[in-house]
Amino acid sequence: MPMVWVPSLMQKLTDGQAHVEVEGETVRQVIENLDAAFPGFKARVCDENDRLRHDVAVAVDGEVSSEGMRRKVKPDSEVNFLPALAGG
Amino acid sequence: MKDFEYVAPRTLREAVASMAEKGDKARALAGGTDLIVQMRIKRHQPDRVVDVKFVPELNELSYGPRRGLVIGAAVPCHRIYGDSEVVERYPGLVDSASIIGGIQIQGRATIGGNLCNSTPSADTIPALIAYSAKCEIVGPNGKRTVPAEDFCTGPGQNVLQPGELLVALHIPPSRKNTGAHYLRFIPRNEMDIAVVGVGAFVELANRRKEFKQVRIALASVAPTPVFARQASDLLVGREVNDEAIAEVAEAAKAAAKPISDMRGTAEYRIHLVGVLTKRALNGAVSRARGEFVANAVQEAAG
Amino acid sequence: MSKVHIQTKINGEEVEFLCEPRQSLLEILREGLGFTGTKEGCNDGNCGACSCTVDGVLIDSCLMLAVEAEGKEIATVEGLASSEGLHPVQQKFLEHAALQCGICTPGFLVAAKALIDHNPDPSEHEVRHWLAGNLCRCTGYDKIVRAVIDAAQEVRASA
Amino acid sequence: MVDKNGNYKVIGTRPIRHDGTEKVTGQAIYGGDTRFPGMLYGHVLRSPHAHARVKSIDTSKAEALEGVRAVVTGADFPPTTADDMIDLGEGPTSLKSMRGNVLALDKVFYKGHAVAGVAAINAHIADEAIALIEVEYEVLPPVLDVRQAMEDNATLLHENMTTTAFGEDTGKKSNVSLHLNHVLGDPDAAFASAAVVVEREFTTATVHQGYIEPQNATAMWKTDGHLTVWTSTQGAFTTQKQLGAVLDHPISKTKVVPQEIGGGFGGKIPVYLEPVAALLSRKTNKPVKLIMTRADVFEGTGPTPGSYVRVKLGANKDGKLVAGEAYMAFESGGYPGSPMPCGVMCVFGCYEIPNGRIDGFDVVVNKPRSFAYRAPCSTQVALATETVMDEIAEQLGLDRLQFRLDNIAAEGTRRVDGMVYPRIGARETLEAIRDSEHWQAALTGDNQGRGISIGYWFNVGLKSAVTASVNKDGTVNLVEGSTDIGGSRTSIAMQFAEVVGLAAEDINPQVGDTSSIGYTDVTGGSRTTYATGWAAYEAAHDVIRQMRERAAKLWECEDDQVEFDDGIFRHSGDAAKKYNFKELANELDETGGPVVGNGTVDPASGVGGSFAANIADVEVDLETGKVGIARFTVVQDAGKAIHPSYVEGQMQGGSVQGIGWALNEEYFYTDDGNMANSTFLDYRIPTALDLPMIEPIIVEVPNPGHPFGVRGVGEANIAPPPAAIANAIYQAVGVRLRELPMRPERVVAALQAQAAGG
Repeated sequence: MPMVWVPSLMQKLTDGQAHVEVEGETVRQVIENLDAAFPGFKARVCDENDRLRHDVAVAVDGEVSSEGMRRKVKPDSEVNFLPALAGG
Repeated sequence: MKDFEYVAPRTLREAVASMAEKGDKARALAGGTDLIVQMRIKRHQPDRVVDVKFVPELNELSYGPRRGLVIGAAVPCHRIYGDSEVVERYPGLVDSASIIGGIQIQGRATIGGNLCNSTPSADTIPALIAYSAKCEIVGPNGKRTVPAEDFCTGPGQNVLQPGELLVALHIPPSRKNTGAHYLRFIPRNEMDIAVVGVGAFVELANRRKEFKQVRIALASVAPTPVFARQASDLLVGREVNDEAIAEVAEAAKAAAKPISDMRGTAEYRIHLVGVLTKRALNGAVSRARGEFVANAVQEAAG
Repeated sequence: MSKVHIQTKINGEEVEFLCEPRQSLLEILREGLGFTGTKEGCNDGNCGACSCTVDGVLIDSCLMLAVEAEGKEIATVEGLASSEGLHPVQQKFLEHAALQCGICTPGFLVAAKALIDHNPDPSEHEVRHWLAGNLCRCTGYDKIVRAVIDAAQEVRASA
Repeated sequence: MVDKNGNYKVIGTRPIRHDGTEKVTGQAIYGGDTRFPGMLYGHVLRSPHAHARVKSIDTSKAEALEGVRAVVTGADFPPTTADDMIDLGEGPTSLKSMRGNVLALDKVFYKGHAVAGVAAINAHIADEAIALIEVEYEVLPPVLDVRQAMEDNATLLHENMTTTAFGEDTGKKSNVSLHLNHVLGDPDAAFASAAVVVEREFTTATVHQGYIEPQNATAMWKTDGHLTVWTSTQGAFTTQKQLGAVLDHPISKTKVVPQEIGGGFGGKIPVYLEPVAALLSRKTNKPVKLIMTRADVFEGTGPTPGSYVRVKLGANKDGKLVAGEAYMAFESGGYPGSPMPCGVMCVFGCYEIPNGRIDGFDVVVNKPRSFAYRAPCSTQVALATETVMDEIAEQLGLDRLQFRLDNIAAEGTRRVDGMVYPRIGARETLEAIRDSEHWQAALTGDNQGRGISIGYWFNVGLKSAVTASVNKDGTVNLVEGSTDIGGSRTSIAMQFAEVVGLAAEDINPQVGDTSSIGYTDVTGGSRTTYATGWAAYEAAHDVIRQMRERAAKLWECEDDQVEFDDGIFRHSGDAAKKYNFKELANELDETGGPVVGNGTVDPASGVGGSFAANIADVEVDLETGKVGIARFTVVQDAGKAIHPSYVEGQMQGGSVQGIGWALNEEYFYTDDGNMANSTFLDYRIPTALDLPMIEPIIVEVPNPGHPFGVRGVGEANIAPPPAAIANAIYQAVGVRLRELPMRPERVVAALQAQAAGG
């Protein structure tokens, strides 16, 4: 199962767990399943249009892509929720 | 920039008349490196700009063993440090003329303009004071002469009355056993305004082991450049040694009444007066003894 | 105020123009005459991007009134190359990759040529001293200094 | 492409850049050089106050001035009701903030905040006109320091702003807009177990990108609603998006033509003048050009944030780091949105730190809205981490370089923010320092000292497009969407040339405008040579595929019987049949006409970060406190250097920006919030005379996420210099400076304190 690293500021939702295993073949499924297990999770990372919040990025196996919610997740993947970043 | 009338008189008489006609609404233009910036930021908004570069008296740069050095007020810095006689006889003046702005600024900026702009940080003024320069001023009422140390009266203010022009600077003939040095402190190595500047002139006696005459002048430590007369006089008759110089460096600090601003705190500036007075005196002494002390141009040449 | 008629020479060609007294040489070059190779970086004489020579003397054209150009010979970056090709300073800037964004480059080239005209064999320190009035934010100056030293050598070799 | 010996033919060579001749002859057209018949000139009125409510604006006297054609204010924007967000390609921002930053809406948040724009028949009249605009302000107390702004009783800039903590609105009204926190492992327990713990505080001043070309924009709003804007920008498409959002104007009717650009370094991503020029053009039906003064640039455009950073590191007696903790607060300026999250990412980015905690705060203050500046926020945090690393090494009696090597991040290292590194070149970068002649060489004078440091930056990825048209003579016209600030069109063309087997000179690269090339993100984030170069690689393969089809037609064979290798198309069954690229190009007319190849990419970020390290030798004047740079080496991992001269140029230029930041550059504020030094005279960027040669050493650890192994080199190089210089000053004279800039009077004060303390 993919392993999700829970941001420290969201660990209140996961009873203090820093990482949790959750089913899912896409980021969207992972988030839906997380929200089922930990209600309120999705509202913290997604906006009302069911997209990732503007200030949140998702890294799958260390890569942040523009595919957002549709990004594929493998059974041994690691998923990180991060602040969105910019460069100069 | 407010619109203005531009005139370029060919004689001193015309120039003075043109200035006098507009009174304080006229500004003289020499190199323009200060005036044009100040008009742009609306610090000066003259109705008439009188370009004085075509007036022969303001373009003179000559030396005579009796009358000394005459520097027309519109002579740009590059002519001063490009003149081998000035470089040889007045190295302390060259120190200052070769560090105003960069090469581009030195192509236009003048010592006369530096004086008339009358900022406390002006690099050439301490050198002029140290060399006992006199300012020749001509106005509607004729000619008068003012010592360099009395020319500035406040930040951006000086003794020139409406209609008056600074025509030239007169520096006494160079003498044996004398030397001068101007030094400033800036955070970069060029293109800066002096945090503190110190000019020192010395005349040595008694086989160059004793101070006979000393003139120390300071920049950026008061509303005007300062002639540190008391500190200077302390050295007269003293033997040239580190102890005497250190003592005078301390005394020069007392002449400094700086403000704190983005270029330095008052405390730091006073500290620098001590450091630079010592260094400027040492440089002046070395030159008085015929030793070579490089100016900025010579330093670049290695 | 009414405009003033000025006759001057720019890069060897006779040029006449009308200007207001408050217009700088830089403004007339760029907006009046279309010599946009001369750049404006600060408009107060602290960056050197507007460097030109007037009667052979290196100046900042932002700090000279256009009316002062009467009877003068102005040289800008546009006059550096000839029908025979680039001037050695231009060629060496290219070979040494001495420009990145290129906005300061015209000023550096004009200043560097003035240096070599004045001092055909400048040391590294002399180059740095002469060019201190030209700011570059991209290169750190290393490749510019090398290019100027190399160009001076080229000029000497072909003299 | 790579030959049997692993060598490239074009990549790694140093051809003359394609745009070189026009840039050394003055022919290149930069934004400010734009001219049209009948063009009007504009100027912007700016707030004299750091913090004030705008009660009223009366433009009537300005409009009445002879020669004035139009005046615009924030009231000319479409109504801003919702707090919509817009993504500029480098992170999202609020629409109301964006409009308000272009022309103030109801408050001004910094001295220099734009309030109104004027168009007139010449720039002098526009300048006179802005003085005639009457603005009534209710002046409010300014908040100028990040820690002051964070206090509970601080004056609030935005009365309704609350702190968001990773998606959770805390509901607390504050000048803190965003709080980030990361925890890895158990830092408290790890610190308790450490043999040495060092914790230090650091502050850095606001500094500016300092590009020499001021912001500019020329706009023509035609009567049919089509708007064209010519400007110097790091991203034409980003400008197009912002214009569309700010003006509520369709992107399909908004064309942005990127002119040559005179430096950006992150500062020419946001729009300032473009919307104002557009509004003025709409009102006048004429082209309108606006150019900032240098003071406008300093006071009205986004510098990089000032900061307060506290770093604590703990190590065991064997010299292994066991824990790290960082607290950082960045000044975002008048509106929220500093690059603080990047500081959070970078602070411990160079090391393997098994237990850590990082807190980051984005804080509004009455200074210009901050934006990116070269490796945003990485420099501030590198100063902290690299100084503390030096102190720990000293306390443990370890060699400072070996201590760093013993803890260096590598493939598999998990950062405190949770991310795991792929193959990186941090170790190789430090090893190049160790093996350099400079590191072995002795110091050359009294009061000299040598410092080292290392810094990190990532590759942002993002979207790029390239189109390649093959000419009959076998040359190729390449249109790419990345504006070229430092020779990138050549490094992009070289990657294309490598694939197709042509010389760099056979490619004619041009920067496209928003109507001539596919969407391309900004030139920033160390992405241009990396991502747009990759798009060129893809376009080259598309060209090759089509060219093979043409060869197959000529040889009347199947496509797959045509092989392409080392620049030659060959018939797999007939050794006599072969074309080089140019020969085949000459046959295009008879085989179906033009060949146009396309390449687009949208690589993931997180792969291909770059590390840069320095050796700095300084010489300290004990009396004046002035610090001179005696010798300076920069090492950086370029992955694969496409054009080594321009890689070196990035390394040297970034180093010198870092040196300026370290020693002299700062926004110097008066108590009422005025920037006292808004000129190049008093905002002291380094001159040629302030520097030695900057010695570059390129390390190449290929990026697994790029076809040629390229890592972006534009940014990481600015991070290490302040720390290297601070460490060198300590080695020279025994004092630690923890405040930037390390200007001479601070050095003197530290030396005096040292003397007083014995």
